[in-house]
Amino acid sequence: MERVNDFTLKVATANGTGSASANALLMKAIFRMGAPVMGKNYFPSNIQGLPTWYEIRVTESGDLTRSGEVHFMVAMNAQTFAQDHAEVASGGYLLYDSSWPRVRELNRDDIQVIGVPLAEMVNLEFAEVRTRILMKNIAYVGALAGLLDLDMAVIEASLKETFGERKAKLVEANMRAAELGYSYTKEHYECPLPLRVRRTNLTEGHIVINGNTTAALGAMFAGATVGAWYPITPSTSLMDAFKGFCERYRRNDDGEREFLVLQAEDELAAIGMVMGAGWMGARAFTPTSGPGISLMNEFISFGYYTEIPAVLFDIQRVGPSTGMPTRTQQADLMECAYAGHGDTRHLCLYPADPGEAFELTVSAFDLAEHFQTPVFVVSDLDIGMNEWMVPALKWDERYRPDRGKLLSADELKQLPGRFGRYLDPDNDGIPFRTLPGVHPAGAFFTRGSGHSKHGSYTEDAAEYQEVMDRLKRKFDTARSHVPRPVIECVHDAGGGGKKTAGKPRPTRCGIVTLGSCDVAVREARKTLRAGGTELDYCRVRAFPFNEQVERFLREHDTVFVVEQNRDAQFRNMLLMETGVDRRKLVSILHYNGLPIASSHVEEAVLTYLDQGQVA
Amino acid sequence: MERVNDFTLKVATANGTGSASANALLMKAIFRMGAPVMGKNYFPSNIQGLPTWYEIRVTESGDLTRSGEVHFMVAMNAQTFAQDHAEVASGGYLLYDSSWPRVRELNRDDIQVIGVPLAEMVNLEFAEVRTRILMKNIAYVGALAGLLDLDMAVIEASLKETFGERKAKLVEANMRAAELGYSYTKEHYECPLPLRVRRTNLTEGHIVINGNTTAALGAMFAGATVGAWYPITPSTSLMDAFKGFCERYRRNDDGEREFLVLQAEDELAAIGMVMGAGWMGARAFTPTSGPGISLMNEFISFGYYTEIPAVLFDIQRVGPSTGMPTRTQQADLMECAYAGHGDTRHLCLYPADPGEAFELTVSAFDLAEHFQTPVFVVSDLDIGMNEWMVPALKWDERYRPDRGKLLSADELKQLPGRFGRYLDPDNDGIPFRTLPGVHPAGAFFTRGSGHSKHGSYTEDAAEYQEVMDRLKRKFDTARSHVPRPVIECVHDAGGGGKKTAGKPRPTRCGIVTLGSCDVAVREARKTLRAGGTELDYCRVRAFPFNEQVERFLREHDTVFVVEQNRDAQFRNMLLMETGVDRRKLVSILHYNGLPIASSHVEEAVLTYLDQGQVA
Amino acid sequence: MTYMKKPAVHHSGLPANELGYTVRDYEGGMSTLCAGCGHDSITAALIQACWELDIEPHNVAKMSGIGCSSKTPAYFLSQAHGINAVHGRMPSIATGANAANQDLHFIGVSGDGDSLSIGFGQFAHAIRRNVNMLYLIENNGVYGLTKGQFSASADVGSRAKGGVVNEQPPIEPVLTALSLGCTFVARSFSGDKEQLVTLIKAGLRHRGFAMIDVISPCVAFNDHEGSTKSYAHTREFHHPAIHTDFIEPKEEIRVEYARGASMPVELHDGSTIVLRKVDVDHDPTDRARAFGYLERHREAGEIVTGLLYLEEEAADLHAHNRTAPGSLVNARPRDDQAAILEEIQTRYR
Amino acid sequence: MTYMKKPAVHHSGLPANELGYTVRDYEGGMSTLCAGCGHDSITAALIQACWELDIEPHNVAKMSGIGCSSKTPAYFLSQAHGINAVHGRMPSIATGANAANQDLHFIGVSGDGDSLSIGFGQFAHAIRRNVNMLYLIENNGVYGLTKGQFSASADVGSRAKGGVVNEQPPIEPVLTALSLGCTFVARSFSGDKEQLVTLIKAGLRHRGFAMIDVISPCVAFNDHEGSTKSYAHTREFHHPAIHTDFIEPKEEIRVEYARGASMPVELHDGSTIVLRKVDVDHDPTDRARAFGYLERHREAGEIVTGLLYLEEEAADLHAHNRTAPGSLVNARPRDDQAAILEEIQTRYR
Ligand SMILES: Cc1ncc(C[n+]2csc(CCOP(=O)(O)OP(=O)(O)O)c2C)c(N)n1
Ligand SMILES: Cc1ncc(C[n+]2csc(CCOP(=O)(O)OP(=O)(O)O)c2C)c(N)n1
Ligand code: SF4
Ligand code: SF4
Ligand SMILES: [Mg+2]
Ligand SMILES: [Mg+2]
Repeated sequence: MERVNDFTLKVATANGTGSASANALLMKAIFRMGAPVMGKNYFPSNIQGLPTWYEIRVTESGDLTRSGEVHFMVAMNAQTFAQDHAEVASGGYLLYDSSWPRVRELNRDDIQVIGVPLAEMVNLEFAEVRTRILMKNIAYVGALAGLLDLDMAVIEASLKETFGERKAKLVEANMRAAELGYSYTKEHYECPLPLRVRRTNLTEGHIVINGNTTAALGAMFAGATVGAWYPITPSTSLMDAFKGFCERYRRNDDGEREFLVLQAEDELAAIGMVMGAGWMGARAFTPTSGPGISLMNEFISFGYYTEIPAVLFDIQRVGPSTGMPTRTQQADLMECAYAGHGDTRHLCLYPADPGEAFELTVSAFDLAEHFQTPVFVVSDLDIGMNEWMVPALKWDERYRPDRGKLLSADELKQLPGRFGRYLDPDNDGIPFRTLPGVHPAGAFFTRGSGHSKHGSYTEDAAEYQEVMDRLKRKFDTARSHVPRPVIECVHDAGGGGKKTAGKPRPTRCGIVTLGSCDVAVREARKTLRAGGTELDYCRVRAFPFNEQVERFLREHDTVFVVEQNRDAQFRNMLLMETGVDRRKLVSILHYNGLPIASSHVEEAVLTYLDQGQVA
Repeated sequence: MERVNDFTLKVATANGTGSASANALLMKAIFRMGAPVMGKNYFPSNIQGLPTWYEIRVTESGDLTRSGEVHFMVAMNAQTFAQDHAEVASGGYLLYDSSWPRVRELNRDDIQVIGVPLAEMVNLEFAEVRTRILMKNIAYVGALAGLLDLDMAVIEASLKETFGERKAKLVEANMRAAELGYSYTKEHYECPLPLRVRRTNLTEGHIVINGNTTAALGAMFAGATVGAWYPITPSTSLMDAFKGFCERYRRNDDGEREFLVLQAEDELAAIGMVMGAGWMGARAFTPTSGPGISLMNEFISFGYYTEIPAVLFDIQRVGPSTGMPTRTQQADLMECAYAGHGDTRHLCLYPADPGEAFELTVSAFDLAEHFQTPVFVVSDLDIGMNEWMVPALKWDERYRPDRGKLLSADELKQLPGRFGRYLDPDNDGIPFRTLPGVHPAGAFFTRGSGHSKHGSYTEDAAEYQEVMDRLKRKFDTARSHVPRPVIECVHDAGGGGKKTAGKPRPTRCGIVTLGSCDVAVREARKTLRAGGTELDYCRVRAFPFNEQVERFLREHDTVFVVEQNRDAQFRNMLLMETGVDRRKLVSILHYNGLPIASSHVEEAVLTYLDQGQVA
Repeated sequence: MTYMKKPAVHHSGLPANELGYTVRDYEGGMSTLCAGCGHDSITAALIQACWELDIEPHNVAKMSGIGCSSKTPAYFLSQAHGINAVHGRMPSIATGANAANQDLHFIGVSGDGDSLSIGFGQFAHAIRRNVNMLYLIENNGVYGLTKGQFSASADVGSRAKGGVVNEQPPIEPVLTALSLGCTFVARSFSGDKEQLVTLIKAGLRHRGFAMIDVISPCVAFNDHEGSTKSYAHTREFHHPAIHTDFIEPKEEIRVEYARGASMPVELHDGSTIVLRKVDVDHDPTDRARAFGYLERHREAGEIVTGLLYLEEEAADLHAHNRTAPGSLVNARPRDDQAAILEEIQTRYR
Repeated sequence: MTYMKKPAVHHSGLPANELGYTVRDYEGGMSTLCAGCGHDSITAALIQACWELDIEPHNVAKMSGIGCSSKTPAYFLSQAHGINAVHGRMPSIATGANAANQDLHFIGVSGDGDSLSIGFGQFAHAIRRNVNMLYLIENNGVYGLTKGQFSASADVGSRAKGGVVNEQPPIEPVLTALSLGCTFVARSFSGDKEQLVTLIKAGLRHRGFAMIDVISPCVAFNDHEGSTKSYAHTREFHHPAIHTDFIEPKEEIRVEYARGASMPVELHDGSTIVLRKVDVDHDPTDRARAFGYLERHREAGEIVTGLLYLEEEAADLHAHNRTAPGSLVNARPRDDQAAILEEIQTRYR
């Protein structure tokens, strides 16, 4: 098949063999040749020897999402050969290690099978066992370079960066391995294939990065100084990154740390540490995943009621329970929004990609202090651990943390009368806050038990209710402060589609989603439009839902709700929190652990439009 | 005011002084004179010295709920005298200890103040300090006996029961104290007052009991053998009662225990123990309150996904966080229904009073095994700790526990092929279950991580989803199995109201509620009907909501939703789980920690009906 | 009802400390505990100790969990910020608060239920981190606030009010703390104010986790005959093994301390703890021997009190972290951030 | 991918035990752990021990938490029911399961992260209850499954792969267990199969909580130079203090055991554990001395192994509860219940 800068390549290996770095190298090479790429890693929840896949989509059109098809399979794992073989789209290619004969009965005449004696060549070249295993991976990268017309110079450059001067020997060895594959394919196959990469310049000004790294950067730049965590996939790399960056950029001139990262004994302790630090006045956060959020429920209820700022990252994985720790899902939406017993509700932010994970993390810290409450950054494994191509991150020097209504020692000195922690002086539901050690006049007792607006212990019905009602007002105030949705109505969605003059004229059909579904929905809209189906778009970025969301729902009479969980949690939140008429809402659900593919959305929409229901 | 068998009396004292038993004695006396009574205890979250109130409503009409008015105040606590004095309804009475002069400036000419020198008389009669404190309480009971025309013989009888033969001395002492108050009032006041008790026979066949005791009985009779708990108000007395009953009725002939109660180190351990026992095959349960449920979230998600039977009691108290441990609320409705990260949903039962707490507890154990899942009995402090008059409990000898689809050793022997734990042989979403130690053929590995329908570990998208989809089917099956709502349409609501011939003709207005709101709503309906406002009634008893609830919502075009929390959680569940049009639903909320009063419901309904909104 | 603030009557007669404060300035709200509760005596000792050490009240962070014991921080130092964590989770709050601001004095008050049942894990790990704080366990062998169930510190053979006898081995705070590497391990008795005040002062000055297990009888549920945590039982069996003197930098050490079984230990702030052995066979600086000694006496049913183990040189949380001086509360916004972000991103291009 | 079942090839050549089973009948699914992981050796030892004890496979309940170690119950006794609890919570599952049915053999497998960090509280309280079970901690000093962070058992000075050095005092499972009243406290090494098999057999026969802390190197993340949990380091410093022999009722005790530093301890089922001291200054029945001994050697950096403390007479969970014989699984519906309910209600009328 003729596919230039527009195909999906998938590598099947076993984990713990070093294939991860080989695949990263491959992806980086394509990126550096100017072609937009998407990379998805499907790895097992163990350390060594189980099947793992890496999917790379080369997409000149910039559709950074799973297409749902595989055009080129690198089948390095005997254990999964059959299924990998079957997955290749008709007209596609399959590369395998021809050092050993492959299973004969697996024959398809609609795909081209490419054999390369990787092991054989590598074993001749390298002696040491571990080296052989590693080099076999680099060898298939070389083979692909030949077949797909990748620039070996780019590959070498990347290798040099990774190993640096000191490990020049490794660079040389790796290049030798790459050459093996490269020259073999050049020699034995008609290179390049019609399916290949062409140099272009569409990646300028972009970076390839994962969302846990950008979230870590966001936290550091927002001025977080205390982090507490308990390791859990897929959130672990967030704290690793934060520590790494702070070690380099958050030490004073004597090399002393201006941050403190606590590896807690469990998630209950992690959130407790964050609450303690937040109570003391530091910007503190904890990254975790579903099971951790479950364990934090009691403390989250405490944080809501005592009004302590805190930032929690839920890098969602597949639930329930331990579920599939290395697969992605959006099934903690309600858990996060309503975590904790009693009447509680929490601000949530929903980044769509690593770039936004950076921005929204900064907002999360500001909102947490502005509204004096726990704030959730609801991300997922797909955003957090996969490598995404996004525009380079920018920082505005003028940024100053929003500390909210925080009383200084001077302000406290001048305070007329007694300080009341939970009053509502400005009628926005937001009280004034004081920190320990600042001034005696600011002293009060923080308690999760019933308290009056002065912060004193109470069991009085009216005093209790007064505080609860103010908390509700505070949440309402937040509605207009949290980030607005991204809305694209047809006339300004760019490219194709019927134009409508002047300001957006509501069209009949809309689609609403959040988080990592964004890219899939965008591509689906494009394809649908090409087919003549126009859909307005609203991507929600925060809870509580603001007026713009209300309006979007109001102005459309069919609204597809796309989300990655079984129980339509996002749809349920729209039903509870907006005035929408349920009959408008059509759920498009995806929850098998793989990132949702654009084709899934497309097909669901089309089926509904001609059968009146989603298959 | 002339009020015979129809008034509310409130006693204000300090806790830890023994007034609790005096008030119980008072209530019991009235009950035994045949007059229906309601008792509510408003006690502080400490052990000694803080204000506490006891409210008794004498209600010949059988309205066992807070009226919202106080007609007779026994003001024994100087600290709260002013507020107690102010609370008395116009035309009512206030009794105080005239041993000391009362605050002069507190004067109301619309109430009658009755002074009785309780301390003085008691101190003359008794020497020991502790005795004096205790006897003062009995003395006011005596005083009330005089004023309200209570039968001293009945009081003496109750005392004899409590103390028994062995403590005859105490009976005598108590009676002496009672006599002091009795004769003083007889002598100094026109007795009985127009507000008084008249002997009748309306309590026959009834008992006075709290819902934690009946739930404990339900658990024992349902065959629960393992209980695990961590003490927390207001659930503690449930396990105390269970232990007490089992010590007497669940030992073998050698006095060995056929039950085991574990006082866990915390709630995480308590639910873990219940899961372990349920996995092993025993009927196990844990009683707790909001904070405990929060801590159990992770294990609840585990129980849902591994399909282990378990019964959880949430005796709700005021949240969020520690909240007000000794006040009541219904603010864990959503927490219970959706506890745990990931896509989870749980069966919930909502008893309305201690009688139903008994029945629904038995159902809970049957449902837990039938559907192999955690089941919540969602009660509250009002039901669990207050004394309610309910019809005596009955037991059907023919009851046999529903163990669900449990495979015996013989069945396993004959099993054709390999046992698959998570298959769906009957297409009802309910798989077959095996227990450890029964037969090797039944062996499988229970895991909260991704598993196939055979129970084996999986990270495969399709295998994972297959199990999740079956779990959804299982929940749908439950919809028609769980207890149905109690529905009363006007024509059969008895007494008053316009009759409609034949089968229920849907009327315009309905009211829907759950749990302890029932009594208040019933009285409100009665009063409203008297005023010409007819409301059909639907009391939901279980989640998932069954078809009858759907129909009720469909057939009414205004539906008041009464619940005791701030965020309209029940209404939100109706929006998510039924097809109801939101515009029909009118929330009536009460969440200050006191049990909702019928007047609150009445007023809300009336305001809405003539202002189109609830105040 | 709402929490009662004591009338701030000023007793001019009272002596003032170096800051000019009288003991009254270290008090808090009125206690709502039972008359005679051991916890109230501990509150009094805390007030006394802080006053004697001339601590600026608002430079203290008061923390606790949930329980009668955990209510007490509301009853002292009303000029200091205080916090009630959720049940059993004060150690994590304390760790985070201390991480954020090492400049304050940290006082954590807990109960035996709060620290040894639901909170045992957090208690253990706060010890491992050697968080610089005073940690008091007001130990009465029962859950007071929930009306008298046995706690994990109930001794084998101790009888509950209802008559039930405890058969599970207790968690011994001092033994456990020792086995977890605690750097300041002490036990005292709410009825021995003199010893308690000294230990609290020493604990407040110790840099690291100072744990004091204070036997504090519950008059409502565990002060009866047959209870091993009653006033009577504790008075009879408590056995001071080490006599501790605390000497502030200002005072100089009186001579007689030089000799005999007494050992002076200098603290980071220049003050000194002088330990005088009452039992010669106990060495409060030798963990291995301390284990044996404590276990022997435990088996003998003796309640050994005093500063039982002290390790002054260990690094605390911040020393481990090599934290810059001062607090981490005010994120310092810098001006070179845009450039730094650029620099960082080169590797992702 | 789905969990792999081993092909049940039947090696007729293998010896059979009294039940006629070969060792193969005690195996489980194929391990997915790293080649060389210590945990796999422990699995092998468990299989061997169960086979030697003639245990009916389906009468075993296998339980674990979450972690590489916690995966292993899937790799032995495929004819037994098994359960993976949530992380750190296996002790509560085990307690409830044992409460419900005392007739089975209970084997709990955990890791150092699972038991000493998130699960420390449950671990401690299961010990206090003396739940009748074998409890293995497969101790590698790191969180394997989450890729090598230090766990609470990492020794001071131990170096991580990345180079970071641990400075927090470790939680010593044996010291902690001892301080919590554990009735069977042992330590072993995954590399010493003979000792391990014997200890597992003894632990399975002990009535009560038998804790074995097994040093089990993680080849992926903690087997390097500088790690104190590597194969090399453990081989060098491990120091058998007690030699244990386990003798089943069927065999009779050979004479030479009567004398010398060896002590036979008879177990409830008639089998006997014979302890032969290697170190004379250690007495495995004297807790106070055991403390001192273990702490001294810990300070010396020695890894003392063997059955370090044994208390055979203590009552287990069911003895405390005085539970009727048999399991509590089948609620016996009785026929006099209606009458009983009537009787109960008289007091509420
Ligand atoms: C999560 C949770 N579970 C249970 C409780 C109920 N509770 C309050 S205090 C307490 C025990 C207190 O015992 P202890 O710490 O010894 O304090 P004491 O009252 O004896 O001083 C319990 C179980 C709670 N508040 N939170
Ligand atoms: C609640 C929760 N938090 C975190 C995790 C992630 N997690 C899985 S295993 C593990 C640690 C395992 O360490 P250990 O018990 O020592 O087992 P090992 O892998 O070293 O054998 C962690 C933190 C989890 N599964 N659940
Ligand atoms: S119950 Fe016990 S612990 Fe609580 S205040 Fe009273 S005496 Fe103190
Ligand atoms: S990571 Fe470590 S513990 Fe886990 S399997 Fe590999 S070697 Fe074993
Ligand atoms: Mg206590
Ligand atoms: Mg480990």
